[in-house]
Amino acid sequence: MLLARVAEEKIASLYRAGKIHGGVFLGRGQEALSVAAGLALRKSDVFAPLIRDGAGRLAFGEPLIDAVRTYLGSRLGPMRGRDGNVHRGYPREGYLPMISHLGAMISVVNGVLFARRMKGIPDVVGLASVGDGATSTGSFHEGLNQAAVERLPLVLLIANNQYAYSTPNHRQFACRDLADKAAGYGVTCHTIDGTDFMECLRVLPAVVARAREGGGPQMVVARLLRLCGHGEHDDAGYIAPEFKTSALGRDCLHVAEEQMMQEQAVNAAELEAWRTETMEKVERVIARVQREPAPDPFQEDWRAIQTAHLVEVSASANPVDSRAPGAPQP
Amino acid sequence: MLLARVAEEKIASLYRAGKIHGGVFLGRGQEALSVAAGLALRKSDVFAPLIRDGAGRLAFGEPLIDAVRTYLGSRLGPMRGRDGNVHRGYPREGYLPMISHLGAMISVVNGVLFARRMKGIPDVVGLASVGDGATSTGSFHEGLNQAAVERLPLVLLIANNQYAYSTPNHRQFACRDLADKAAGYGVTCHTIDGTDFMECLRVLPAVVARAREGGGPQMVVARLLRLCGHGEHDDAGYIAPEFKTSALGRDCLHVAEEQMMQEQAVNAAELEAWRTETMEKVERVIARVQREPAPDPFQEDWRAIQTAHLVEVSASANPVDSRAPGAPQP
Amino acid sequence: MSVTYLEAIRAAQARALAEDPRVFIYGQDVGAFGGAFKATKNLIAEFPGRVLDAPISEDAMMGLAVGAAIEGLRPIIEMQFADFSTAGFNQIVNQAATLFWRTQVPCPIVIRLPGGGTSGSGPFHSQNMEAVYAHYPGLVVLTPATVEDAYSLLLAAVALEDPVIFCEHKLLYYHLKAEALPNEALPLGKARLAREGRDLTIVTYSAMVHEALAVAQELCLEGWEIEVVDLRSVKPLDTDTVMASVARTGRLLCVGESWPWGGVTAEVIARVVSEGFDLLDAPPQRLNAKDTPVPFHPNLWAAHRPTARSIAAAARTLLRS
Amino acid sequence: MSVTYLEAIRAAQARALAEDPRVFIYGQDVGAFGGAFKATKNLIAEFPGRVLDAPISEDAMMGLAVGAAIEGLRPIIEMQFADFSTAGFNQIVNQAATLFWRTQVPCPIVIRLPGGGTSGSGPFHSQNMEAVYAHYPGLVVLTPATVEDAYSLLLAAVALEDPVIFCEHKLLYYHLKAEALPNEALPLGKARLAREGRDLTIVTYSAMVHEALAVAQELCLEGWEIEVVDLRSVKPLDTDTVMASVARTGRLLCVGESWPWGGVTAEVIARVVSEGFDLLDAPPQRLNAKDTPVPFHPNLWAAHRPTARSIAAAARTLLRS
Ligand SMILES: Cc1ncc(C[n+]2csc(CCOP(=O)(O)OP(=O)(O)O)c2C)c(N)n1
Ligand SMILES: Cc1ncc(C[n+]2csc(CCOP(=O)(O)OP(=O)(O)O)c2C)c(N)n1
Ligand SMILES: [Mg+2]
Ligand SMILES: [Mg+2]
Repeated sequence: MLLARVAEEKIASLYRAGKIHGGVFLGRGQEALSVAAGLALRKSDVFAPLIRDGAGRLAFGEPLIDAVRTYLGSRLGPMRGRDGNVHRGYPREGYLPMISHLGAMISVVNGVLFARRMKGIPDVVGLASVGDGATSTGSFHEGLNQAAVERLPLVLLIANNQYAYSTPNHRQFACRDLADKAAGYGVTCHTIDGTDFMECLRVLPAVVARAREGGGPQMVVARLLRLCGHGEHDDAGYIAPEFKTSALGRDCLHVAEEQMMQEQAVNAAELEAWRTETMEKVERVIARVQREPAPDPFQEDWRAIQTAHLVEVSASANPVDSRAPGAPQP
Repeated sequence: MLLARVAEEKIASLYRAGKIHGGVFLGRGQEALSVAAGLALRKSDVFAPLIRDGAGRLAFGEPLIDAVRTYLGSRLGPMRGRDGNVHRGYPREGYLPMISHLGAMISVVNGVLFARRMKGIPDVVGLASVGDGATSTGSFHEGLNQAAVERLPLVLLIANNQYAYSTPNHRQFACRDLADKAAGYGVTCHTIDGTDFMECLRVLPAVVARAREGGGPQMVVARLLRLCGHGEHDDAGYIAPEFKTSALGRDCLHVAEEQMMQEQAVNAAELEAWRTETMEKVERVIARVQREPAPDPFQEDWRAIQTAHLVEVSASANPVDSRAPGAPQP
Repeated sequence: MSVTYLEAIRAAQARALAEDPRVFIYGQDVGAFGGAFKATKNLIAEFPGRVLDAPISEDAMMGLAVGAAIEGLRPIIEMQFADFSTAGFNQIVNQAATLFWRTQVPCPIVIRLPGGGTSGSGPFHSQNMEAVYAHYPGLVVLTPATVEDAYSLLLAAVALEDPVIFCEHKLLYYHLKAEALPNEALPLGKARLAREGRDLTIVTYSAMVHEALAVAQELCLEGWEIEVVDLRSVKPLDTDTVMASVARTGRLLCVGESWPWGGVTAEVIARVVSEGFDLLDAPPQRLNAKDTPVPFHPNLWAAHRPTARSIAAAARTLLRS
Repeated sequence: MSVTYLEAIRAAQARALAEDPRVFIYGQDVGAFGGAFKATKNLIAEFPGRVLDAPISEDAMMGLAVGAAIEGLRPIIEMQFADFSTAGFNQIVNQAATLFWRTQVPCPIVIRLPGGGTSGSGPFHSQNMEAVYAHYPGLVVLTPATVEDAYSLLLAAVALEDPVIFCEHKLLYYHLKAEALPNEALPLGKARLAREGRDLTIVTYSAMVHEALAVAQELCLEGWEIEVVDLRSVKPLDTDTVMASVARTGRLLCVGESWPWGGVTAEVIARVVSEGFDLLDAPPQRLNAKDTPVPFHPNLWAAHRPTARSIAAAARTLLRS
């Protein structure tokens, strides 16, 4: 969680320094929920994180360097520069790389769970993460309904951070609470305070266990607030001040630190040491990745299908330039 | 209702005699609900019927001849042979011609209602009809949610006839009752026995009134059974015998006749007279339409856009044959 | 024994299910009902648990297929009509088609699209979607015209490691018959010389192959020898076979049942002229459906699509030019 | 004063809202936030009640637009990125595009698609969708390349009685500037001669026009005079202007940023050769993006799309052939 926050802060600062191509999307304020989700899963489970799940990815076991490589477009990263920022994963390991279209990953998780059941692999759970805005997509509806009909061990985690980009909840849905949706699919719903790390740590494993034991799809609705812009280009001026000062606006990281200190699991000095250590670790990884090779168009196979002999070698395509490509265009 | 049944029976027999191109879709067993819906609306309202709404269309004010012309492909029909069977309507009169893609009409009704509100036209209600199967579409979800967010006077009428084509409810959704979906959208739901004509006649006007008075979108779930095939090509062998003998399997037309006789609104002889009269009327209309001209490809403008000067006159299109087209292909 | 195009599709699926435990079928009404066209008739009884009715959720159907493919299974997705695949369009073009390129994990899915016009089917049960899907990188698009190809290409599609859009033509389902099914899957990506000739090449695919063959027959009586190339696969497109034919005949007419703007016919012509301009003795021509939705009424439908008659007219003009 | 391409789009919308009470804007975050790219900045304040935030429901957004159009309103729908229009695809191609043909009721909707590749945007925020929509009957597809055209074509699109796919190129949003906006809407369906020449015609559209102009400039130093045709509208496609140019130059190179199979470049070439074969002194050529999703990394992205460099290379080869 701390690692995630520090790493993301660093990436944001690289972004501000103009060292990152494309957008940067942070999970600030949502790390407690995300980490708890990642921790609740086993490595053999299925995880489909979205843009705010930097923390959950680490908790699920993603090496920090994967995130950095993807953001910086290293050729050695999981996406080898073909995709970037939050788009990364290893599908074969149950760690699904998101496409951008919201809601679309839910039924893909269903497919993995369905296949594992067909193959006789027991005890699998799949967790798909979405935001409040994604609940308005047709894909959300079809995906959750499909999981319910097939009674798949899906955990659908909805982080209601009150906004979809700039759009507040009341322009997104008209039910009192997103939890009201669960009954319409015949799935169980759990509501949690996403700013409360201990609560997240308590509830999510229980929910995952329920799914694992054959309880069918589980929906979790977490209340919280995004403590940053939609992306780092966004100053989030639209977030209502009342929210920021309300309980929703608590920084889950501070809450977690206090909770841990209260339970005397850790003291202030240790926390400070952690922070320094983490900072150094992040710096080291970034420094390493910055020395890694960028993708090289000449080494690309430019092949969108696996079956090599069906690739069209048509003169109509753009030949790779014979000189090295120039500086990135605006 | 009787008219609808008789007309549809006649069309089915024309279909069996090979006189109709394309499919024939009947509302047998659903006429009570459909008629009540059509009657509950004013002519100035908006109606988006689906395939089982032959009865509701008549009740909404569609002349019988429109249905016959569309089925028989008369050039004088509302679709002039361009579209057929259940695809007909007059959009400008609030009577929307369905496209086949299930769920897609809901948001179109929303658009009409939205526009009328923007134009300051008061007291409008829009009713969209769907089946149990259509509730699984993303369009259903997005459309209903949109109506709720905009607080539009939409009545969403769900005829749960237990099957979507051959697919039973339990392969379509996992909630106990489709009515459980309403809360997830923040809309009110009403449940009715769709085989009970009097109940339909009582509930639907009340629901429509609620929407008209600003109560926001209303959902109605009606229980009933389709008493015919999905289309007339289908013998519906998959319908569980228990259903047929249960209360759901009552023929709403018989129920209605009995109800009317009980209330002494009508006696058996009068009913018989109605039936004969209706039969004759249907025969007359069919005979008339059968003498009407078929569409003529030479008189077609083959123009998919309104703006004539933007139509491409490209040699790449298929020129209209210089002889009259031959018999329809298989 | 005689086998229809539809039976060939059913037989190919039965064989794929029998020979490969990773195969399963998912689609609306494909189970006990056997599918809207009966292309999966009895398969659920023969392969219990491997033929599943889907809710009316094309988007989720495709998403599930991608997830299953990631796990190494080989889903066959039946769209009830090609036209309804638009409801699953996003998952097809953005999820299935991009998976391999993004992650190097193959995405073996066959998406069966019963498409093409038939009399009385109207704008939403008649569409030809090959051009739309072929535009996207990452998809293979097959368009069998014969019973034998329906069988072999479907087997080859299921065996392929990539997502395949399998365009079946409904007009051929019941009427087209063959004596027997071939034994082997067909190598993908190769066009077929459906008829040899030396005066003009007609390049086409799917149901239009039969119209073209009828034209070749008819013009034969007038002394012309028409060569007919059946593309079989529109992506990849076998440019070599097309070019070889044009090299023989010097004249090219491309025929497609789809809409005129930017479809298979444009692609074929663009390739031929940029690579084989000098082979041509006359300007290449094309014939497509009209640029409107597909009409319901048989009179209009027959005038909307190319037919043997309009193809013959175009061929005669081209032969004389 | 200087105006960017993006400001032109905002200005055109402001003017449309001001002049026509039937116009409204609906899209995600278009209200107080002013849209992901700020193309609707402040419009909600200037036109209260007529600029509305939509839920993340592209399908329902498009359905609502069709309903409103039926009632005589003129919706402008902003898709947050062109790529997300796939989620509303069905309503666009089957509902909006077919309405007029089915019912004779016009369907005046403008669907704004911020599209095209930019560095670091990756496979799902970079797509060019003009070819997919142009294939469907019933849609008009516009692709403005200049600030002036962005303004005039958008005004003309809003005034049109038919559904328009308005392809904006994100790469041009901030960098392309003009001194002033034109006063009038532009007649639709006419291509523009962006530069005159006599040795070779480059036909292109949207952002590639600027690459083509750079090439013309560069080759000018080598003594070649390149004519550049900016299509402006890819459907309808102004074949006459293209043919007239080819008649002057005898050589044709078509350039598109989209994928190679079956796009604008294939359509242009197919038309030119079937109607103007004899005008050509050399085989017409085309250049498109590579047949993979659009890559995220700038190195890969720059090699994926045609650039001035690769266009110049193709032009030189063609000039010498
Ligand atoms: C289908 C689709 N439409 C639009 C977008 C553009 N978009 C990206 S993120 C976003 C807001 C998402 O809000 P929410 O689901 O609440 O997640 P959050 O960002 O708040 O975590 C939007 C509209 C998209 N990715 N997919
Ligand atoms: C998006 C979409 N997918 C598939 C179909 C094919 N189809 C037509 S009717 C039907 C069954 C509809 O069932 P239901 O909604 O319950 O209505 P009913 O026929 O029972 O009245 C199906 C699958 C369609 N029309 N649209
Ligand atoms: Mg949110
Ligand atoms: Mg039903």
